[in-house]
Amino acid sequence: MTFDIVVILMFLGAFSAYLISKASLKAGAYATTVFSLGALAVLLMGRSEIGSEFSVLFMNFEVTVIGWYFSGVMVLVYAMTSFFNSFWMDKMMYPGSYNFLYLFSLAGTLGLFFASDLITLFIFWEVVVWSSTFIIPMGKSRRAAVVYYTISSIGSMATLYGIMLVYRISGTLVIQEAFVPLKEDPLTATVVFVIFVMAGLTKIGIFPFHIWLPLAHGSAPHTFSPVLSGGLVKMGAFIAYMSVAILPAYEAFEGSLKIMGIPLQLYFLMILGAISIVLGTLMAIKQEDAKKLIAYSSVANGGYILIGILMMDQLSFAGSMMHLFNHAIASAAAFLAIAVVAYRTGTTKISELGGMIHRMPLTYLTYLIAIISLAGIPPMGGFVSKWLIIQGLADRGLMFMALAAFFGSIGSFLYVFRPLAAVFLGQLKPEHEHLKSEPLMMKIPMVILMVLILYFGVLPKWLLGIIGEIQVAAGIEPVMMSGNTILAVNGVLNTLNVFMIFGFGFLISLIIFLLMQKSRRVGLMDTYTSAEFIYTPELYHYAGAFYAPFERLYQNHPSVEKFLGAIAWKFHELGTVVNALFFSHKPAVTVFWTSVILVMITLGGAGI
Amino acid sequence: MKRIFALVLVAVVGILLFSGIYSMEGFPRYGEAEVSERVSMSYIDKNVTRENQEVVFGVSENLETGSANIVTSIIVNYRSFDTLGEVTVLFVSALGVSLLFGSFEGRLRSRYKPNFILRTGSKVVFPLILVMGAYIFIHGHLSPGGGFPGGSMIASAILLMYLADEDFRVRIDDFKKTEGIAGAMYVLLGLVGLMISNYFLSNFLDTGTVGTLFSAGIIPVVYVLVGLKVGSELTGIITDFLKGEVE
Amino acid sequence: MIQYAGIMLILIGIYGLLTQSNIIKIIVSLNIFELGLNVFIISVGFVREGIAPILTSVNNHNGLVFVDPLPQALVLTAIVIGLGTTALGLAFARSIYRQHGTLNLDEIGGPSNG
Amino acid sequence: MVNPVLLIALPLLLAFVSIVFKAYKNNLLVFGTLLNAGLVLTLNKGQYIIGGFQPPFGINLVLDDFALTGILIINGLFLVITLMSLEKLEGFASVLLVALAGLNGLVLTGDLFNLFVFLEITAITAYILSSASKEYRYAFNYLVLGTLGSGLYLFGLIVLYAVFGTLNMADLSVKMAAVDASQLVLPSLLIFIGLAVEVKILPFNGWVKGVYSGTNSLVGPLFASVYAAGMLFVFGRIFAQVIPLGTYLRTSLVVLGALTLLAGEVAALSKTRIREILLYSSIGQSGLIAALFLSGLVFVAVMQLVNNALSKAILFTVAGQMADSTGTDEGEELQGAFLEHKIAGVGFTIAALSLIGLPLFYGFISKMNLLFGIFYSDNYWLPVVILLGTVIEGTYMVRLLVKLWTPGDEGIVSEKAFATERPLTIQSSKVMGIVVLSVVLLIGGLLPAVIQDNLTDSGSLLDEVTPAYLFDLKGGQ
Repeated sequence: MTFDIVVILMFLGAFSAYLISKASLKAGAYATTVFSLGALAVLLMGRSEIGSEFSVLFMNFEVTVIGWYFSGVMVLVYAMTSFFNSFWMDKMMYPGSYNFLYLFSLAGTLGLFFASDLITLFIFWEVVVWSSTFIIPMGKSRRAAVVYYTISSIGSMATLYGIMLVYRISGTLVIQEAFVPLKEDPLTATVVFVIFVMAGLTKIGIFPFHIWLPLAHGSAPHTFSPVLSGGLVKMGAFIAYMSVAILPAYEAFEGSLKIMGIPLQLYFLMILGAISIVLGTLMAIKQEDAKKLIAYSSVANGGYILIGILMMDQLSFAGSMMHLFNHAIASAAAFLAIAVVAYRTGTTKISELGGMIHRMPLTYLTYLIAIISLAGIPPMGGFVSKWLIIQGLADRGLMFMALAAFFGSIGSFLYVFRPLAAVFLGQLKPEHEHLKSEPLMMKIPMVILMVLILYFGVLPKWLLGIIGEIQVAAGIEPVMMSGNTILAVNGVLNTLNVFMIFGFGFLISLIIFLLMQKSRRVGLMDTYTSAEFIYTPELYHYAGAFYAPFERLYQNHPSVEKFLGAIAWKFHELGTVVNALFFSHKPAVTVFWTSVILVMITLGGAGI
Repeated sequence: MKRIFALVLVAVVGILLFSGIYSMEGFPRYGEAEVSERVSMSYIDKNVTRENQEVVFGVSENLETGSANIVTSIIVNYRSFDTLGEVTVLFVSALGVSLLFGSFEGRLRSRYKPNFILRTGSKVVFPLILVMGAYIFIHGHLSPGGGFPGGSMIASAILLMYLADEDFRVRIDDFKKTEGIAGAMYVLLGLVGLMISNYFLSNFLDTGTVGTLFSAGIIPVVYVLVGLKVGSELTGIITDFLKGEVE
Repeated sequence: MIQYAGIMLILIGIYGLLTQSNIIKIIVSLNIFELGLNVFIISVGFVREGIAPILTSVNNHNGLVFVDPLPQALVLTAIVIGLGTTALGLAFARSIYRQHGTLNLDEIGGPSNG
Repeated sequence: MVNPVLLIALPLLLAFVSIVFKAYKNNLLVFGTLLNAGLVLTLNKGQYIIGGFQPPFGINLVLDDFALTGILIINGLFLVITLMSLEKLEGFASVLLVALAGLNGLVLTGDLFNLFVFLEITAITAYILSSASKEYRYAFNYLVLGTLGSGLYLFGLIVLYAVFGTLNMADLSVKMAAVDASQLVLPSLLIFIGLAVEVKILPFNGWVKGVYSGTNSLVGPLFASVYAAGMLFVFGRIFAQVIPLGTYLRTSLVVLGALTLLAGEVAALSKTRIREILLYSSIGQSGLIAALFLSGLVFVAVMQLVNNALSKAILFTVAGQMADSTGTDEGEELQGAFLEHKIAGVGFTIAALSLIGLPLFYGFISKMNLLFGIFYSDNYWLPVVILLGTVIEGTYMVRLLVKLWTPGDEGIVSEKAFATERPLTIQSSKVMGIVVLSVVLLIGGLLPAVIQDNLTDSGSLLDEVTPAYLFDLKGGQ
C-alpha cells in the first residue's frame, strides 16, 4: 500500500515543489530535499511490503526486491544531492522548473523500478529521459542535452521494438510472463535480447554509446551531475538485469555457441563492457575537466557493472549489485565535492584550481574517500565489489575480462590521483585566498555519503544480505558470508581485517607525517619561475599535461565520437539532398516525379 | 535535351495509360458504353427505384423530376449537391481574385481605341445577349444549356461593353450583392427542402408535365439563381482583372 | 477516335507542364490537360447511335437509345471548376508579374536553400 | 435530429451572406465556427440522403464514427484556431467560411464525384489562403500541382465509373471488391496520386515547402492541422474503406508512405528555421498516417492523426506568431524566446513532446497503439522505419526546444542575459487557445479513455477494421 502512495506523492511533490518555488526559491529547493528524504524513509520502512502490487491509472506496478534495491540507491542519491539544490537557485535560469523536473525524474525512476508490465516500464523510462533532458541544458551545454536525448532514444526505441516483438509473440506485457515463450525460439530470443538490452547499454554508457556521458555529466548543472552519474546511469543496469535475469538469457541461449561457458550473445556484450572499462579509464586520464574525468570513470564503472550482471553467478553478480551501490554513492560524493569547489570558485577546470584542502578540508576528505572507493582500493566499498567481480571472472576463467578489470583498477589510480593532487592539494591560487569554507547544508550530505562508503566497505553484511535476496529471487546461488568474511571459491575476504590493516598503516603514516619536518610554503609562482614574471602561468601549472608521456602512447586513437558525428552529418546531408530533389517552386519538378512514380508503379504492377 | 527527355517520359506515361486503361476488364470500348448497367439508366427513366417506367414528352406527369433535359435533371436534382459545390467553387475563386486585386483602382485600357463599329454594334447586341442568356437559363430544363451557360453569356455581354467603351465601369458592389443573395437563396432553397421533406435540396415543388415551361419543380428556380450568380460572378472576375495598376 | 484524342490531350498537357517555365504557358498546359480529361469523360458515356439525352417533341420518350447523361453532367461541373482555378491562376500570374517583373519561373529563382 | 448537411450548408449560407454584409463578415465567421462546433455535438450517426434520391443514384452523407471523429476534429480545431488568430483574418473571413464548409463536405460525403467537388473547394480556399504570405509563386505552384492532382483523381474516378457505372462509395467498394485487384492498379494509382498531392506524400508534395514556410499564425495551423486532417480523413476513407488494394499496390504505396516519413524527418533535421522544421515534420507525419491507412489500420491512423492535428495547431501557431511579431523564425535568433512567454513555451513543449510520442501526452498513447497495430498486421519492417523516424524527430525537436528555452553558446552556462531581445509578443487569445489544446493532449495522455471513447463510441466502420489488439489501457494485458 505504501508504495503507490510514494509514487503518486512524488509526482504531486514535483508539482508542489514548482508551486513552492514560485513563492520562494529556497523553500522550493528545500521541498525537493524533504520529498526525496521522505521517499527514502518510506522505502526503508516499507521493506516488509516487498511483493505488493498496485495500479495507478492504466499503469501496473509490483514491488520486487531488485526494484526496491535499485530505487533505494536512486532515492539515496537524489536525497543527498538535493541538499545542494538551494545553493544554485539564484544561478539557474528556471529554478522552479528545475525543482519540478528534479522530483519528476525521481518519481519516474521509482515508477520504472516498480513497473510490473513492459509498457509501464517504458513509460517511466521515457519520462525520466525527457525530464532529465530538460535539466541538462540549464548547465553549460545545449548540445549535450541533444546528444543525451538522441542516444537515449536510440536505446529506448530499440527497446520499444523489443517490447512489441515480445508482445506479438507471447500476447502479454507482464514482465514475469512475457519472455517465457522466447525460451523455445533462440533466434527471436537473440533479437529481442540484443535490441532490448540496447536501452540498458545507452543508459549505462557502454561503448559505443558512451559519448553522451562526458558531455552530459560534464555540462549538466553541478547539482544534477551527481544524479546523472550516480543515479540515472543505474537505470541501464536495471534493464540489463531484466534482459539477463528475466528473459532468462542463459536458458534461452542454452543451445548457442559458448565461449568459456558463456553464450556468444552475452560474451559479446561482456566484451563491450570490457572495452568500456579500458576506454573509460584511458579517456579519464586525459581529461582536463574534473567533471568530465569522473564522467569517464562512470563509463569504466558501468563496464564493471554490466559484466557482473551478465555473469549471473554467485560472485560476480553480487559484486556487480554491490558495485552499483558503491559507485552510486561514491560518484555522487565525488561530483558533490567538485560541485562545492565549483560553487566557491566558479570553475571545474583542473588547471585553474589547486590547494582547496586549505579552504575546505571536509570536501577534500569526501573526495578522497569517494575516489578511493571508485578506484577499488581497500578499505572502501568499491574494493569489496570489484574484488567480488574479479573473483567471479577468474573463477570462470574469463581472463580477458579479468585483465580489463585489473587494468581499470590500476588505471583508476592514475586518474583519481590527478584531481586529488591538482585540485585539492598543491598550492592555493592567489585569487582563491579568500574563499570561504563549505556551507553547513553541503556538509551534511557529504558526511553521510562518506560514512556510508566507509561503512559498507568495512561491514558489507547488511548490503550483501539484500543482494543475496536478489540473487535468490533471480534463481541463482546467493553470495555467502560468514561473520564479516565473504566466502568465494578462490579465497575469502574479511573486510574488517582489511580495515584493521589499513587503519594500522594509516596510523603509522600519520605518525610519520606528524613527526617529520613540515614543508615550507613557497609563493605559487616562485616554484617554477624563480620569481621571474610570466604571462601564461597556466601552462606551468603542474596539473597541465599531468600524464603527458602516458597519454602520448594512445593519443592517435580512433574515436567513436567522430564516427557517430559523421553519421549524424550524413543524415544532415541526406536531408539537404531530399530538399533539393523534391522541393522546388517550379511545378515541373513535381510533375516530373509524379510521372516517374506513375510509370514505376504501373510498370511494376504489369510485371506481376 | 530536357524536352526530348520529357517527350520520352510522356510517351512512356502515354503507353502505360493506354495499355492500362484498355487492358482493364470491363472498360467499355469507345461507343459501347452499357448505359443500362450504370446508374444513369435510372436518370433516363426518372425513377431511382429501378422500375422500368415510361416517360413521354408532354404527357408524363408528377415524375421524380420533371425536366425534359435529362442532364439538367442530374445537375439540379439528382446531383444538386455537386452543383451547389460548383457554384461555391466559382464563388470562392471570384472571391480570391477580388482579394488579390482588392487594392487596385481604375481600369486597364487597351492600346487601341475601340472603333465605331464595335462601339455601336455592341450597344445593339448587348440587350440581345442579355435576353439570350436569360432565355437559356430559364429554359435549362427543356433545352441544352442552363444556369452556367446563361450566366456566362450575361458576363460576356458585360465583357463586350468593357471592350467597346473605355470608360465603362460596372458597380461591382451591386454584382457582389446579387451574387451573395443568389447564393444564399440557393442554400435557403435547400434548407426549405430540408424542412419540408427532410432532405436537403429536395425537389419539393410540383414537378408538372415533362416538357412544359412551368415544370420540373425547383429546377427553373435554381437555374435562375445559378444564372444570376454565375453572371454576376464572372462579371466580377472580369471587372477585377481589368482593374488598373493604380493602388 | 475521340477517346484517344482525349488521352493525347492529357499527355500534351503533362508535357507542357514538364517543359514550360512561363506561367501563362503552364496555365495553358493545365487547361489542355483538363480539356483532354473532359473529352475523355464525355467519350466514356458515348453510345454508338445514341442521341443527346434530352426529351423533345421529336425524341419524345425514354425508350430511345440515349448516350450516358451522367458524364455530361460531370463534365459541366468539371468545366466550371476548371474555370475557377484558371481564373485564380491567372490572378496569381498577374500578381507574380507585379512582384517580380517577369512571368518566367526560371528567372524568378527558387526558395533560398537555408 | 440534426442533419449533418447543416455543417456544410450553414457556413456556405453565411459565406454568401458575408458578401452582402461586408462589414460583419468577421462576426459572421465567428458565429459560423461557433455554430458548427455546437452542431457537431448534437449529431447522430447514420446515413443522410441529399435531394431525396436513394444512393447510389443520389448523393448521400455518411456519418459514421470515422466521419464523426473527422468533423469533430475539423470543426473543433477550426474554432480554436480562428479564435486564436482573429487579428490575422484580413479579408479572408468569407474564404474561411467556405473552407469550413468544404472540409466538412470532404469528410462527410459518400460520393466520389461529390468528393472531387469538395476537394476542389477546399483546395481553392487553400490556394487563396496560401497567398496571404504574398509569395505568389508558391501559391501558384500549389495551384498547378493541386489542379493536376485533382485532375488525375478525376481521371481515375472516371475510369472506375466507366467500368462499374456508379459513383457512390459504398456501391463502388462492393463492386470493386468482386474484381481482381490487379485489374484496378491504374485507376487506384491515379486516385492515389490525386489525393497524395494534398496529403503531402513524397514526391507529390513539392508545393509544401514554399507554402508552409511563409504561413502566419492563422494560416499555418489551419493548413498543418485542419486541412491536413481533412485531407488525411479523405485519404483514409478512400484507401482503407472504398478502394480495395491488391498486395502489390498496397506494398508499394506503404513503402512510399514510409519513405515520406523518413525523408520528411531527415529533411527537418537539416533545417534551422522553425516553420521549415515543422513543415517537414508535417510531411513526415502525413507519410506515417498515410502508411497506416494503407495498411488498413484505420483506428490507430485516426489516433495519430488527432495527435498530429492537435500538436501541429499549437506548434504552428507559436511559430507563426514568432515570425509575425519578430520578422524571423530562425531558431538561432530566437534563443530563449520562451523565457518571457512561459505558458506558450510550455504549450509548445507539450505539443512537441506529444508529437514525438513521449509518455504523459496523447502522442504516446497513439504511438503505442499504432505500433501494436502494425505488429499485429505482421509487418516487422514498418515499425523499424517509424522508430527511426521517431529518433530523428526527437532529435530535432529537442534541439529546437532546448534552443528556445535556454539561450547561450556552447560551454557557457545558460543565462537570461543571452536571451533574444526580439520583440516577441503572444496575444492572450493565443495563449488561451494553446492552453486549451495542450490540456487536451495531457488529458489524452493521462486518461486516454476519455479521447478513446469519443473515437470509438460503439460504431460501425472503425471497430470492424481493428478488432482485438487495441492497447486496452490497462497495460495491454
